[in-house]
Amino acid sequence: MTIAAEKNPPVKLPNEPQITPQIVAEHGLAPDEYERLLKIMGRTPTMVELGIFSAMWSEHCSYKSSKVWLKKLPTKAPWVIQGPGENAGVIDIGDGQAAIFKMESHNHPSYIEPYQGAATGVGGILRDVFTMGARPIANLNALRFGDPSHPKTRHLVSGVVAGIGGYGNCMGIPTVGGETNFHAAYNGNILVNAMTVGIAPTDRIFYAAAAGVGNPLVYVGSKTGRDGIHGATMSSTEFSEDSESKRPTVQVGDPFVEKLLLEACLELMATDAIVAIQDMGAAGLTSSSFEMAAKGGLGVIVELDKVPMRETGMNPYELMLSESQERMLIVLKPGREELARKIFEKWELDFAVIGRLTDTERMVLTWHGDVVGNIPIPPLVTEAPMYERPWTLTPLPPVLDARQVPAPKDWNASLLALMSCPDLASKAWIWHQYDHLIMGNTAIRPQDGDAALVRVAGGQKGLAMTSDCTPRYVQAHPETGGRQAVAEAWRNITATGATPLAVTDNMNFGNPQKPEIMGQFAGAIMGMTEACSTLDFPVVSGNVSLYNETEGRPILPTPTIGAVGVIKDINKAVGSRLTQDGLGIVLVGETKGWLGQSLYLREACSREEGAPPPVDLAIERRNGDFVRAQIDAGRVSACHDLSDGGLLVGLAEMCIAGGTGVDVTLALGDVPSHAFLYGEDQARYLIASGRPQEVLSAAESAGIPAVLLGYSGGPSLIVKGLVSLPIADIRAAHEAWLPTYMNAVE
Amino acid sequence: MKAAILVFPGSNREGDVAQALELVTGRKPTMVWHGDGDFEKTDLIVVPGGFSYGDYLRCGAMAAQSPVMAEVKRRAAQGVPVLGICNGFQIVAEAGLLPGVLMRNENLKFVCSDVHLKVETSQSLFTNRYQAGQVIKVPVAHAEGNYFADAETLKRLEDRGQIAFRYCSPDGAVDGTGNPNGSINNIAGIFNETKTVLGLMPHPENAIEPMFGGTDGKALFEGIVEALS
Amino acid sequence: MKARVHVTLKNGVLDPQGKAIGHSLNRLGFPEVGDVRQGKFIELELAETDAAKARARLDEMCRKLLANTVIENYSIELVG
Amino acid sequence: MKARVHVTLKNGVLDPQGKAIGHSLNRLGFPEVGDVRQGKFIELELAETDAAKARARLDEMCRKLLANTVIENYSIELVG
Ligand SMILES: Nc1ncnc2c1ncn2[C@@H]1O[C@H](COP(=O)(O)OP(=O)(O)O)[C@@H](O)[C@H]1O
Ligand SMILES: [Mg+2]
Repeated sequence: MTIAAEKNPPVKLPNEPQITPQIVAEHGLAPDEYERLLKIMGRTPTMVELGIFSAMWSEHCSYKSSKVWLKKLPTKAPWVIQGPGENAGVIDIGDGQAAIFKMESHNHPSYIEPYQGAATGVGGILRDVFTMGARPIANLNALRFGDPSHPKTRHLVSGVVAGIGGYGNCMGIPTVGGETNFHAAYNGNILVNAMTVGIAPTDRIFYAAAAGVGNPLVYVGSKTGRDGIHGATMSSTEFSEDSESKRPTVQVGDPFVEKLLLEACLELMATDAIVAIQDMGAAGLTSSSFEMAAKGGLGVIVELDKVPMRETGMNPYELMLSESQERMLIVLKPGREELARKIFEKWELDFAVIGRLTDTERMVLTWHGDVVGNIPIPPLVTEAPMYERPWTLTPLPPVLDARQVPAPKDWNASLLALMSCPDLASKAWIWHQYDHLIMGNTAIRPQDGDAALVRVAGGQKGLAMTSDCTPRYVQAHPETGGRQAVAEAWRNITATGATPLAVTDNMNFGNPQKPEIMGQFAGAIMGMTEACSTLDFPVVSGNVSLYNETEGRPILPTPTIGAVGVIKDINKAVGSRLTQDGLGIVLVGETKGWLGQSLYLREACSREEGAPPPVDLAIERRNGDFVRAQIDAGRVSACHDLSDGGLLVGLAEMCIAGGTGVDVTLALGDVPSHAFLYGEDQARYLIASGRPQEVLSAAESAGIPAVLLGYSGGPSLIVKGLVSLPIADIRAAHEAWLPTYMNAVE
Repeated sequence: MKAAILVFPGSNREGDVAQALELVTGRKPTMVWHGDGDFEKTDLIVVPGGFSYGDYLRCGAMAAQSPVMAEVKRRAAQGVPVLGICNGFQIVAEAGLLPGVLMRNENLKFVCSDVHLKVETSQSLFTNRYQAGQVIKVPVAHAEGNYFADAETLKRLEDRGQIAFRYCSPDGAVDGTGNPNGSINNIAGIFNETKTVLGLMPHPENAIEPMFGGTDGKALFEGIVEALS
Repeated sequence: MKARVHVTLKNGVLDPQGKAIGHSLNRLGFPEVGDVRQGKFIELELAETDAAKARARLDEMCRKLLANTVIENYSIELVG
Repeated sequence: MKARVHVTLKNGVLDPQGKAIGHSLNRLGFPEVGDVRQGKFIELELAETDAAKARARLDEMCRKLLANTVIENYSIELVG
């Protein structure tokens, strides 16, 4: 390929259709967006060029509706090595090591084909992390399903869980945490958000920006098939000779190949051969080659006929837009091709030099020697559509007076009902299907603490990780909900004794063209921004998933927060299991008895109303820093933050996790007992301590509300005058719901 | 003691078992790539857990055909001890070093959980640090650990004392409650006739440190070291 | 009545198992093996004597449970 | 040449998948389903034109890899 040939207008392929307004519309480009394309190109595009614009300007790749808002998030801190803009965020965790992490959604594919959708979601996020040079050490997943009574829910739960396990287990990465909620708003649109955390030496982190004119562009991994090619574009049947074999297909994951790809990439990364590397995720070869060239300010020639193909008769359009899994694009240093080839062949993976870097700032695609696409790169990025969509904020609902909420008639029954409601019931049925122990570093397992805790191999350091969001709060008031999601993640890390460091987010919302939905997005971002700033908890990576609606009904706004923290000496960390008698149970933080949007209100009274509990970030910070210091001082045997279900649920969770009861007495003040026990006031923790007086006096000198409720011991959970239940009964109720539900037939 | 750990495409618990061996022996084991038909002399061969070849076709089937396994069979015949854990058990069984097969778990689901095991005998180089009848706690993590053998084979295994471990309840009852996968006779691990080959589904290598699942698996590695040095 | 059901992946859908089997066969000294696809083969005993009815019921079973029609095709055969 | 191989469990060998499928079908409203056995169905492309040779090679593939003859039977069919 000569530079002269690059100047030629592209040739049209045999059978290539005329670009009609209908084809443009099928590519999801609005008329004004197509005008913009014509201006950039100065001519009618070829099909493959149209496909590329369509992919790059899609909501998924361009963030056209969300970008203006995402810019507001705080992304900096002294420990941030790489914030948003790369495949994953990178933070410094000391000792020359970095934690690299990100969360990503696979909502729609998981609804269509739950097993493969969820599995490929895990595969995708793993690649985002190891493409930066990290060995993944943990996975988490945040799942939202529809009402359990909806006819599809059981099938979706079963497929999604099997898919996440199927992929992560085979990869040998422990899946150590996550969350699972159920709500009718997700009936037609479930959420599957997957997060991966990896570790790399700080001086061996790999980026996507290409460099070095003439350097070879290398394709590695699996062959390219017709997986996941944009459905709409396939309706142009005249484009294909054999339409049956060309129908768009569901992406199927191959975790075995991904495991080989991981090992091969890490082996190559240990040499000096790599200039830049980028996984092929959404929009496959298109977005990966584009991003590498754009970030490096270069051009690229791709010889598409050199791409390893799984099927016969594939054309340039399909090759550029395929979302086949388990593939990577690498820019090598000149002359390193053979070294790299040997590594990938050892791991039985495809390897092909498919192009090289140029200084033209153009993407030139060739097909058996002919230019079939030729696009200027900078304008496609700089002139990408960006929308300031109209937005209206959700007003704060009136505060619900606890006295307007009835107390339970039977306290014991109310606790059992809450502990076995779908949102609070044990998710052991799920996480027992995930290998959460492989690698031998899982110090806090699922259900044993507020965050998972994983040792960083070779030392005493631990990483705490969690994923959180309370969509019902976000729905009621997005700003509060955004603040709360960040605060809860921060609290969960804190409750293990670790220091929270940074956040990845997954913004799942409805149709952004509706002002009230855009307002939810805006509000959530505002709340998150405030919380991340006050808590020194920057956002380093994330993902946006919009249009989560069915028949005009949007999901609950769900800005999932994934978070990571570090503890220097893992031996100092604590879980939430109550395993000893005679420990003092100290409640840290103030209890006003906030029942608005509480689970008690929803589950016991069938009401979803009121303002969600306010989040005072200064108090969050003060109380959390206090708790962490108590853990560090060795005064704490177990710690649990209070969230869904409030104090009584928190106590019950500590008891059943450790198999030890408690006997407590409430110091109610003027708070009604049901509000005290079920209210969801924020910034609160339960601490179990062998030296409760020391904790109390430390709290007093710090000016932090703290009260000794009682002591651990015995076989029952006892709240004087109100609750008295054997731990075994609570556990039975807690553990029975999900397996019983999953084993039932509709 | 010199140990070799085999690595197949898709192995993934080789690091875990290396960590355990290193902790007990103070010495890094050698990793042997599946294509190496000839590897240096060792006192112990470990076939680790994982998903060799993705567990496709049948667990362990493709790995069992690799050059390295041909060599393992030769050495096992000479009496070199072989320890197959989880996928390693499946591979060793497919290779014919142990009788029977590992089928899909009864409920068809992957299971990762602590289980209790009853040690059937202390008369082997793998179990000499345990007492016969002792109950230990170690994790399992597999989708196909449902041991099956025909009646005749099973009788032979039982009669000759070739059962190494059985799933049991925390208080040692060998009944349905402690069986995570439907294994026949609650079998969790078996020996060959000379007790120089052990295959087991549970992961003793993930139970060697107090903070990380307890220490009940450590004695297995200590016992091997003691017997072999 | 006895029935046999074949469940196979649709054309174009990646078959990781088939791929790995093909690879292994090549390596084991069978270079003549090209593409390999793996499917399921399910044999069922049915307490039903009417062939048409049996076929209709089997079709329902396939759609409900035996096949994942998003990515798989199925075929039904009645024997004896 | 194309070949089809069926691999099925021998009589008397436990079939957890078949059992689970049968169970599920019964519960899903198919009480007429009795015993269910699940096997594998493997389709292979072969660069071999001689049927007898192909069959012999396939037999070898089955014994070496495709079936575990301790617990499984196999059958070979040549097509086109
Ligand atoms: N909600 C968000 N908050 C912060 N950063 C985001 C958010 N969404 C996306 N990003 C960042 O934008 C970049 C592109 O994201 P994405 O397209 O999802 O990555 P990929 O191409 O790896 O799938 C990433 O660096 C990601 O971290
Ligand atoms: Mg990426």
